[in-house]
Amino acid sequence: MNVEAMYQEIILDHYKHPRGRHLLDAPEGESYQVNPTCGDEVTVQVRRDAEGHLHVGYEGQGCSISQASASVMSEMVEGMDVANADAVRHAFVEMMHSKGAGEPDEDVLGDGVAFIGVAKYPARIKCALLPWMALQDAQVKAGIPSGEEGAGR
Amino acid sequence: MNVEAMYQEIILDHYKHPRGRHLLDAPEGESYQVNPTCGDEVTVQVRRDAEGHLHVGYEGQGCSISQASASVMSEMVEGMDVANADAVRHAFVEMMHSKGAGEPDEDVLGDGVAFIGVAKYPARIKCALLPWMALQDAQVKAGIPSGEEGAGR
Amino acid sequence: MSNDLDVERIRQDFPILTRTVRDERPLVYLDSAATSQKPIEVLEAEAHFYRTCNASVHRGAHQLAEEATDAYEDARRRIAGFVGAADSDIVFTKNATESLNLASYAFSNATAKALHAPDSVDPRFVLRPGDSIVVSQMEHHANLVPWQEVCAKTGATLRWIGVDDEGRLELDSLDTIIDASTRVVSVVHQSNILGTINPVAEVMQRAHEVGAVGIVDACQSIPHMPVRVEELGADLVAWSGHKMLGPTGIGVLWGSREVLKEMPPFITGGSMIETVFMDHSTYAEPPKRFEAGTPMVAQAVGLAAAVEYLERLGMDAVARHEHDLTVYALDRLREMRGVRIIGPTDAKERGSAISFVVDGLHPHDVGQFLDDRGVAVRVGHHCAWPTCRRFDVPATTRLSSYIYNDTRDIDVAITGIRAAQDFFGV
Amino acid sequence: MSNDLDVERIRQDFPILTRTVRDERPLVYLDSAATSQKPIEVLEAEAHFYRTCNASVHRGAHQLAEEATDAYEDARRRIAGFVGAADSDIVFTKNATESLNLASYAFSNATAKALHAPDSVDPRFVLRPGDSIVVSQMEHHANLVPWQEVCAKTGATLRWIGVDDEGRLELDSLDTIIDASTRVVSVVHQSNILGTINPVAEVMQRAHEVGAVGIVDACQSIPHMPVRVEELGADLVAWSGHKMLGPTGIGVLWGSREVLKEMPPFITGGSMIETVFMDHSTYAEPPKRFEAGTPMVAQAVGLAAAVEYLERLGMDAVARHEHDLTVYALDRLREMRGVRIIGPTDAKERGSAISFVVDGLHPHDVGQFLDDRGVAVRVGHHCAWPTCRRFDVPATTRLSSYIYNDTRDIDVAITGIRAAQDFFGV
Ligand SMILES: Cc1ncc(COP(=O)(O)O)c(C=O)c1O
Ligand SMILES: Cc1ncc(COP(=O)(O)O)c(C=O)c1O
Repeated sequence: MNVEAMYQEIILDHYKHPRGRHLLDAPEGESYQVNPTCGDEVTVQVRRDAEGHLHVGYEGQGCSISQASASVMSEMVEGMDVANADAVRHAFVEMMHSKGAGEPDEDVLGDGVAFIGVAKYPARIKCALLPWMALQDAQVKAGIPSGEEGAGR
Repeated sequence: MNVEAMYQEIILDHYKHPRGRHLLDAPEGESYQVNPTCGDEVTVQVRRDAEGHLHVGYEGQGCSISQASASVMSEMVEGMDVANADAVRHAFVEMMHSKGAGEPDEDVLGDGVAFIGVAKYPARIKCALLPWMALQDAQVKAGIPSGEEGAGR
Repeated sequence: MSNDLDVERIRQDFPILTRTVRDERPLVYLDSAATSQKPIEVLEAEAHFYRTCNASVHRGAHQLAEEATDAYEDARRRIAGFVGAADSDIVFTKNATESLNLASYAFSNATAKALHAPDSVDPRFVLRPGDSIVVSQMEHHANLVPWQEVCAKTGATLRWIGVDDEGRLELDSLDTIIDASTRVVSVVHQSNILGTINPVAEVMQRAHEVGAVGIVDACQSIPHMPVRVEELGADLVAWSGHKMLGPTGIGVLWGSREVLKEMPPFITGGSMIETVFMDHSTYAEPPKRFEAGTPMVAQAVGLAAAVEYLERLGMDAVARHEHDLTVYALDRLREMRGVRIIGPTDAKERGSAISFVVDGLHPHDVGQFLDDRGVAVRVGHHCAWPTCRRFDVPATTRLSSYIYNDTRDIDVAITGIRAAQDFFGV
Repeated sequence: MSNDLDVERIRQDFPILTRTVRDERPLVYLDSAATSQKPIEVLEAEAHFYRTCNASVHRGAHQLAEEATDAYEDARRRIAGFVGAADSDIVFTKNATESLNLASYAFSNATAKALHAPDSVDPRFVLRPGDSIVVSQMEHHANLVPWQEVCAKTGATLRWIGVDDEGRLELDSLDTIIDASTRVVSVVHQSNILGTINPVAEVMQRAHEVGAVGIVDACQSIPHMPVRVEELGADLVAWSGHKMLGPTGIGVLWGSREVLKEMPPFITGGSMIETVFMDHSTYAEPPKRFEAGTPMVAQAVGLAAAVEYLERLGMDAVARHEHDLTVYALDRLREMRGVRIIGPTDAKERGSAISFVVDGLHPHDVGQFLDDRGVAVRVGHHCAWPTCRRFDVPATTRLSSYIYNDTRDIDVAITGIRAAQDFFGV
């Protein structure tokens, strides 16, 4: 595995053309997360609509991995119901802790599977996880139930 | 060199039969010194009489080396003029830092030469020097000139 | 005697034990309560780290930095495992003294900050005149002086649990000494001078009854017996690596998550922060919050190797072996005329550090005779000066054994003590 | 290029430099500003200590303890000699971060004690609201966060000397920033992020004009150039062993005798005391007063071996070698399109740590490409986050060389940067 394999096309594409990058009008919860090692920053906001669907806004600055991950996250969970969004997040976190072994489920993770290579680089795992940690924390702050409140650090 | 050689007869004799062990009536200076490693303690007092002679009192508790050294010190410098007392002290300190090499001058050091073997045991050098450090410090406190004020630590 | 440990086999792992001292006497090392010797594995683990993956941890994005970080965090995990803890509750320090200062500074730092910004700190660490801090009369200076300092900085009062003639804590007074004013209780698990093993869980329970933070100095217990930190009942537990076969320069503070989380930082700087601006900063979560600067990486790796060595022997076997040696040494010493043991005279609830005084002989002189016979023991106040005063002795001589000692070592020591008595005619 | 050092010869002393990383790429280590690699001599010195004379220092009366004490104090003497200091003015710590905290805690501890017993401390360390502490905008967190903490604990105000676009201190403002309210001035000698070498003697002189205590963070200078501590004009100077070929787990604080003598202790416990009673203690003279607990003995011995290694090379030669590499690297970087150096762009009064950013690329992504080519560099804020903000960059990539690097290492790094630019199409 070399570096070019880690930076899959999908990642570069999300990095250069981020999807859904905006802040919400009336967020119910917001979380600012930072990677103290490199200064990557991301703010994630959430709101749940009357039908129980999650709406996500974000902003940030940082490396290709953290910013592409935020874009992928927003694209995937936007409009999902909470249980499904949680499932996606769990799957993503698990993949990132897999050290690059295992077979990520494309049905669950969609473009997220592109990050499997990143899991081989411990220093970058934090980058990829940053927006997802922010999502979880924002949900907690919004009082939107999630399977693992408080485990967000 | 073995331990029996270090504990010369003179040292044991001074330890078992300390000379001049008493406190002065009207000390001009007093110093309490302690060896923080083992708790050896000695208090030395000095006074100078009208003829410029030094009078020394002491008290203490501790190992054979520190207590014998105090006894030898008192016996040697009691009644000496300050310059001579300083010379003895210098010679003693120098001998203790000689690592057991060199030939101590018995004319200057008297019974003090018995401590030459102690100079080979770094942990005991402090014991032997303790009363002499107290003597110097007591002189400083009494305002009795000495060649090396303040170097007493 | 004991078959718990194969001492001959073990000694081969400790090259220093084959050397001679003074006039070609074989070294008899009975000073492990001061610091233990290190097996080759520990030296090799450190050297291996430097030769293969030395780099800055937690900061770099290159392969070396990844490997160094893994080595450091693996070490944390293994050391945590040794005491039954979660790795995130293990803080690395340079020695137990720093660990105990880290704990004590939580109070003085919070108190000082509260003067200017009361809401910036957890009130449980803020002390006021009238508050009390409780230690015991058998503390090592490392668990006494820092609390004296906290009192000087906050106006709190220091109290202590006394020690009886047998060298046991006077627990009858526990409920009066630890009272509603008490904010901290910090006691030693196993005394380094008396050898006493204290029922710390009982003391910690009383501390918690009155809402105090409970701290245990486990410097002399964790190297010598199986200890699961949580069973001590404390909020914080401190110990050193160098007394348990590990390198110099590394210590540990274990803390309950809940207390660590609220503790203000001690040493501050890089790696312990979350964000830094010129005029303010926010801090990382534990354990990082307490590990400022470049850590003792190689030393953590070395300590992990030490822990593996001990695990291979089995801490139960280590404790049994030491117990047998303690029984033997106490018996030999009790047989001697003119020898007084300072500390429990029987081996129940006591470790292998045995202090004694010899009538008519200063400990320094006893030590000299032992040294002459190749026996390395400690003489002095053992950094527990107030304990010496309690027993009205200026100092003691202390034998302390470990996994590489056997009864022959004790015999050589006993012969040396006799020789000193003969020489001084006492 | 330079013939000051025989790099090929030197590299043989560093086993780690022969390893490969990632897909069998030879390791190109350009991260020495984070931590240096260690020559075999250093590992052997440590192992030799453990194998031959490991024991508790300053406390034991047996031969091993004597030898261990000699080894430790010899190390102090040799390290003192390396910076032209008296050995009694050298305090061992675990790292530079502890050294700087030792300095900063002198102020917060004295201030807290003065509340309860004003006469117990030297007033020069007592701070009040209205007092100011001055640092610079290019400090490592280790020389910033501790002073923020002192301010939070004492009510003093933090000020800082700005940094200009070239990465130099704005010295024009020196006389207004350091004024009669200033009680402490603490600045870095050589910036770890910008590479700037600051005229610290000038800053220290201004500090002394207003009666402030002057402190220099020499972490990045002492490893890389000849430094005689007294010539820095400071009262206290801090640095680390691991950045100058020494082991992890050891740092140094040098202090002028006069200031050390009046400084209250920081970490307290055994070995730093004179007498101890249950309710009060008195303290030993420096340096012991500041070395509580079992010290980093093997690490001091290792650092002494590192210092000898550097002395054999000659610090003048080391500095010239690094200067030549810096000139080379700056030239190569300046030639590149889209590369902006953060810090002085010419090699005058600057060290070999070179930070840069690449247009359109995040430093983390640059670092990844370098890593892929075997080049170990640091990416991030380098524990100088406010400095990054000053230059409006989230982070930088930093190349930092040492005695074992040559121009080929720089070339590999440059190729890696180009590859990243190509891959990302910037
Ligand atoms: C300028 C500067 N100051 C302080 C430090 C802190 O040193 P350490 O991490 O060894 O405590 C460093 C290194 O990280 C540094 O480069
Ligand atoms: C009971 C006890 N507490 C604390 C300490 C201090 O440990 P260290 O010197 O490793 O900091 C020691 C050892 O000297 C000890 O025996």
